[in-house]
Amino acid sequence: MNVLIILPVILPILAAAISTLLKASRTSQRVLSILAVTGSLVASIILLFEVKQQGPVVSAVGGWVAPFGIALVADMFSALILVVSLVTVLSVLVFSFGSRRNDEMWQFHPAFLVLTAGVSLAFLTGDLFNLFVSFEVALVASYVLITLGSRAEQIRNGITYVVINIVISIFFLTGIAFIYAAFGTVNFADLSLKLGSAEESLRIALALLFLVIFGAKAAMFPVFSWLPDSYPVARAPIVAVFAGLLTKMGVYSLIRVESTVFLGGGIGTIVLVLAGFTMVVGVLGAIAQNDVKRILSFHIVSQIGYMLIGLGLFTTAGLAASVMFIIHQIPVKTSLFLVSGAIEESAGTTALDHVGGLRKRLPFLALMFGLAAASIAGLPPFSGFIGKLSIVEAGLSAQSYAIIAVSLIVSVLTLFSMAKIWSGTFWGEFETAQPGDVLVRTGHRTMMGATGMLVAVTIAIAVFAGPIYALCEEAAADLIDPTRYIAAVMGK
Amino acid sequence: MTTLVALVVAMLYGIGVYMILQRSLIRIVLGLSLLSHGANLLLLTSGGSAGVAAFIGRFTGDDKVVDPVPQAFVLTAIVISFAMTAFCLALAYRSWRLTGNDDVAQDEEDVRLAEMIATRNGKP
Amino acid sequence: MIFAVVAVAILGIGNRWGSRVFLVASVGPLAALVWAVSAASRVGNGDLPTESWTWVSSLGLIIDFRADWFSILMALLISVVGIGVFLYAVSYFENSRDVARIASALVMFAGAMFGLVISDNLLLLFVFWELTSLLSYVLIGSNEEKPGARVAALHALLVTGSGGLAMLAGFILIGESADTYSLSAIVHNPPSGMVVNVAVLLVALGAFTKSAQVPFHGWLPRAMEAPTPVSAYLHSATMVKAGVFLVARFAEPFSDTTPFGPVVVVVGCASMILGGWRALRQHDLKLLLAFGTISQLGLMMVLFGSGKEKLAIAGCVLLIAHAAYKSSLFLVVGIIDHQTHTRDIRRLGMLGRKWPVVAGVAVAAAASMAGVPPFLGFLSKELAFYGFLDWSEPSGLIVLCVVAVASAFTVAYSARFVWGAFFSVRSGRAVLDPPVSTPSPNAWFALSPLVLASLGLVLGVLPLLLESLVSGSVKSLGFEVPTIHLALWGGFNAALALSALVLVAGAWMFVGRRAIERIQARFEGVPSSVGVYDATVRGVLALSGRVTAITQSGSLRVYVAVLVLTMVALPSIPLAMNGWPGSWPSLVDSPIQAVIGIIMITAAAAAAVFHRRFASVIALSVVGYGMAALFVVQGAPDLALTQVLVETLGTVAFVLVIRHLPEKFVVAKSRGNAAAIAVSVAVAVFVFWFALSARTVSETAGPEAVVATQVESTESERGPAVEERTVSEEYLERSKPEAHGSNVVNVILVDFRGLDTLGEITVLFVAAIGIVGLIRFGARRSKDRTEVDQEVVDS
Amino acid sequence: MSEWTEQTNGSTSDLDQEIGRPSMVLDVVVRAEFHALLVASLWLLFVGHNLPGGGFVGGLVVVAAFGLRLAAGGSAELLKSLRIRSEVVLSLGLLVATGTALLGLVNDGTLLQSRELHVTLPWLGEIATSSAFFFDLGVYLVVVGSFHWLLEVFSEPESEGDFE
Repeated sequence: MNVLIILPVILPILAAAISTLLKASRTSQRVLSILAVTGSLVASIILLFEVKQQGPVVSAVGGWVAPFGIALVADMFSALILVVSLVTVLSVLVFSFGSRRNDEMWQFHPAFLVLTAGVSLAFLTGDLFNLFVSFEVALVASYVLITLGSRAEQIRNGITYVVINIVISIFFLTGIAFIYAAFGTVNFADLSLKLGSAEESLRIALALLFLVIFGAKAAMFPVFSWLPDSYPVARAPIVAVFAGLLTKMGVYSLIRVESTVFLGGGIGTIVLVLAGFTMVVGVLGAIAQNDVKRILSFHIVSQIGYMLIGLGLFTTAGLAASVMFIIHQIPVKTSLFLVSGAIEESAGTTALDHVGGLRKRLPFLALMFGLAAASIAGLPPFSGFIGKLSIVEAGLSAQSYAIIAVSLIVSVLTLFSMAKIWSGTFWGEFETAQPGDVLVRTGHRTMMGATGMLVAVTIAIAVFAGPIYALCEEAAADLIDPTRYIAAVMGK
Repeated sequence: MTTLVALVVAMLYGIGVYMILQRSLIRIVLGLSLLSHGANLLLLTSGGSAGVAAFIGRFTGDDKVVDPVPQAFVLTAIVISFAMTAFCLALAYRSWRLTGNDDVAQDEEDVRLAEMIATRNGKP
Repeated sequence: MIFAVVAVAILGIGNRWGSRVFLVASVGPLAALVWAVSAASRVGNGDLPTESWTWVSSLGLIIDFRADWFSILMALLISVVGIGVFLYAVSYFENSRDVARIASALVMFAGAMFGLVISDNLLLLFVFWELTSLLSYVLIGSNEEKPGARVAALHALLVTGSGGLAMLAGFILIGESADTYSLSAIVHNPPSGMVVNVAVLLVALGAFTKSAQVPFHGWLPRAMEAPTPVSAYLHSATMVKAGVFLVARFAEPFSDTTPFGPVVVVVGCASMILGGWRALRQHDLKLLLAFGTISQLGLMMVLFGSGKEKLAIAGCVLLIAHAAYKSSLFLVVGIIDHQTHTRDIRRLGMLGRKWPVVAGVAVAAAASMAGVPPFLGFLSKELAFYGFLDWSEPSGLIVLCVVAVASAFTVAYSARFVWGAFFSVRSGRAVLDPPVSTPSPNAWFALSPLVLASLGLVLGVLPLLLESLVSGSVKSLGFEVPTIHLALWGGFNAALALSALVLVAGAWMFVGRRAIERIQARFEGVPSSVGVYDATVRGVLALSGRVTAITQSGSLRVYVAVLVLTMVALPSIPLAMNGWPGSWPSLVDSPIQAVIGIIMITAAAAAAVFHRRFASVIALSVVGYGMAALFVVQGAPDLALTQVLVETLGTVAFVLVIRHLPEKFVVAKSRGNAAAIAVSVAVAVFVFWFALSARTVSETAGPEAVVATQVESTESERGPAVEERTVSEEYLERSKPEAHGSNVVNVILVDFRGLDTLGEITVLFVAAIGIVGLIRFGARRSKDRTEVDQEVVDS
Repeated sequence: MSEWTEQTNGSTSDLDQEIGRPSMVLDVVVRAEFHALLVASLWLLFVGHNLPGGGFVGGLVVVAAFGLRLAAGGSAELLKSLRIRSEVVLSLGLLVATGTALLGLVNDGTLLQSRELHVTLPWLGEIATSSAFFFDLGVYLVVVGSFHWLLEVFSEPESEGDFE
């Protein structure tokens, strides 16, 4: 049943094409988007079960077996992240229906669908050049989405976003050129075999180059500054999906390439140092900000650091922790941005100085924020706690005490800035940026429902953390030792 | 790849980066184009040096056939980089319509914060 | 479980029932009480009730509950005080809005606290531990419109939260060493070693923050912003005892082999003295009690942390006594506050005549606190002195002196509390502000404090009732205890003499309080815990501002420079180790290549230096056509064709856009230009170097040894000469027979690697949509916005 | 081909003057060349599997033809050059390409599986190609649609000011 693996990529593209033809009718566009994303989600869930039963599932596109053709590979790591991502995408889509109509210019749907396709392809591909293409697909869609509406600050910060990402992409291409020059192949599994016999210094140099390339996409220190400047200017549903997916795409690729291809690469210490700086600088940036969206954007950076720890440790427990952390982060971060979107729509702004006392007016929203914020701060018994616990356990058992100490301090600071949002937005004297009371518009329930759904997902992740973590361990085992992956791809 | 091609690639990268480090968006876009050219050339020559084009039946066993795979990569990359260039141009156009120039401005919130820090440090 | 259900039910009932939801809420602690009693009977029969579910087993996170006497003791405190506080809250919150939230948070808190004391898994314990911190945050901040409450809530959360995280690290280190997270297993068979030494200190840190020990105590007085029932429940009777609970559990197994015991005792002593000393000068009744709590918790820390069985007995009795008297005192303050709207003893006084019952309760509770016979407080103090006198080492004597002094402080502030609130005539008359109105509290309001205070009396007179509970508890802490006999009267001995001495000294201090206040005034300048915390927060804020100002310049140029430099710098480290590539490829493939290359470099440089936009664009297109020419030389006709067409269209697009823009670029400022050049040179060198290195390695990795002259041939014969077929060779072979095309590049594009092409046209598709949107729809935006706003108004 | 390129390049350089002021002679020449280019592009599309060409190059040649029309007659002329709306062409192209891909999926469960085809064309005779041709056709349409659309919007006269 290799059909499944392609559906999350091809369905959204197909729907995007039709969606453009249907641009006159918003309703049919909506129905189409929902159908495509739901279809992809169902396919990915079935895929997850298949992977669980029989190990990595491979589809040779066009029937050309790797390394000759492009192989699409779903192993536990990709299948897990794909499912979580698509759930997130679905709720953001629903949220967007309730959001202000201005967001939903007809371009929104095709671009959103293409973004979904690009992200899915990035998770599924087993080929370095195809990964580049999938990044471009997702990124160009994100360029369209971030500037959708053409407001002045969108254009200004959109330029930063676009230019930085293009530069990164060009270096990605450069890296591919170096790899191809040295090894004559771009297939992950094939490369993994060939890199084993490669010269140490070149392997490390390539591993570091790709560390910076994917690290920059993921907003790793010191190449993160573009993110907090550009994300907050996009509208809520858009920045929510960016926050949930785009940087995680970078982290996914980083982990995939550094482990499956470079086999750890001997860059652990550098990764750990960068992870530490990423966490600290990100959270300090968050503390310095005064706007909900900006605070959350800096937290994206900070949390990327946590995900890198597992890669730096490069133990099964460490990678399992990273996978767990990514799985928890995608829905949580997205739901926080959805909350910020709902705040913006109801109170007119997300600047902490201009809102306050919303708990009494929007108790459900406050509850949703509280749950998601507690989760991201790593408070038990929420999903963030499981993620943090797994990282701390992995780090301490690998005797990397320093990075764990840093991560725990950062965790306190995260708590601090989440409390700052809570205290500034939901507590205090009632205040909004617009005259009168909060604005509860027709789409309010849709937005709340979508946010609630996503928060419910995060709680489900916490409740079923046992089985989910077992899957993460399985994913990590395949990352540490890619024999199964290689065998599945190369047909041996 | 020959030394000369490597040199051309390096120059394209260098000049491209230099132009990206300018304020005018049009220059930045020109720089990005140069950088893409450099990457494409590098990618193409990563398959080896010049040879006979890869058309079945047009070469014999003795001919050195050029590696077709990087060519396919580069073709894809050319189209993608065109799309990016065009998008940047549209951004430049919109930026000009909004601000009257094509300079890339600094992020206002960052500038505000930096000023706040500067004044706070200046006081004592 | 019951707690969660009740909490949700309360949220469901909402505010409709007003403060009566607390009656529903008390079902929670009532259930806990029933559980505790039934568990007690089972434990009495030698049976340890346990329950277990797995949550995340590979992380060691297992939901393990286990009841022993000590947990039952704690559970009893939680449930009895809980019921008292909830019943009391019905009156306290009589006229408040929004009580359902507080009620449900309180019930959840009771549940979390209950879970904490019965969990047998360290990680699970941590889960409940942090839950209590979180709920404490919510409850302290329930007066959310007061800035003070928000600050206090955050202070408590951050301090206890950080301590909790240190504790988590400690737990995990212990768990790793012991290979289990089961509390009972660890206590039974404690691990040791350097790591464990650090770990137990981290755990102690967590306990200190939770139990408001010096120097982390600052949050507790601040937390008095919370509604009084909350203070009574969380910040005197239960939550703050979590730290003591943990110390008690860890003391016996770890006090001999690790620095755990001494550290706890020292910190406890410091807290005792400081808390008592500060309590002596408070005017706010709640603050007075809060500092008193710090002092008492310090004493408990010392009693349990010493790891001596007799002191542990005293500790257990003190736990019970303290819960009873401190909660009833808080509830009394709540009554005063509720009725008179002040808690300042400079404005209060003479309430005793008006409210004799309340005054009686206060006197009884305060007497228990001061250690006056026949109250339970006296018994606990007596037991403590008895235990210290048994401590043979000289350090025991020092601790004894500290305890005695602190106890004297306790006597003094107890007296000050009662006198200031109920009997002081002078302050009662010296009314600076309008006199406070004093409506009498109803009977229901006073019931809970009355019951709690009389518990102290009843148990003090009949300590027999506690015997099995206390001896069981001490046993379950790991001590070997023969049967204990608790009796109020232990005969004339040194302990009794000490008690009497302490009472006299305390009374003397109370009488001489003016003199003490003068001494205290001299210590004004000493930094307080609150001051340190505030300074830390300010420091973090300032630091974050500075760091962010550096990293977040908001300038695209800086970001690009950082990005590119990082990209260059990191891989250069291993490349540098390898050195400059040993062998160089041939200079050119053909002379024409050289000509094209030189033209391209010149044109690229020209594009960079031209000031006219148009000229730059034309120069760029020259580079593009040069690319096409190089493609032809390389043997890539498809590419050349595409490149020419794309370059042309690109130039058209450029020209179409720049026709709108000014003719010349704004001349760049010289500042930063040198840096830009340096960055560019670095990139150029890096790319050149890496390209050659990557290529060289591919050759050395091949089967044939590399001789400088063979470099070219190995490279060109990729394919037939190499034994193992490379991927690209396979394309050549399979293109015609299997994919039915002879243009291999095209076959790769549409067939072998069709997915790339699909992605590529998708890029083109979306880019077109986006560009059209940017150019065309921006102009219509303002109109759209008006429409939407109109709709909003309509709906 | 290079001759043509120079022409376009030359005309765009003074595009500002050209737009809205079509010259009669140029118009006739351009129209003639336009159709020649269309035929050429189709030829490139069909032989692409075996000779230089293919969907990209073919599509780009059509676009070059559009560029000529634009240069000759301004944006009004450009709009006339494609009867169907460009976004429709664009979407159809993507549909054809993904559709071909999916057909392979339905056929034998693999995406983008190709099989041999023989196509008979009016002037060019029978051409052996493969089902991948349809994929290439999709590429061709996407290129035509997107580039035409881009030329359209880039050459539009500016709408009145929305300086902020």
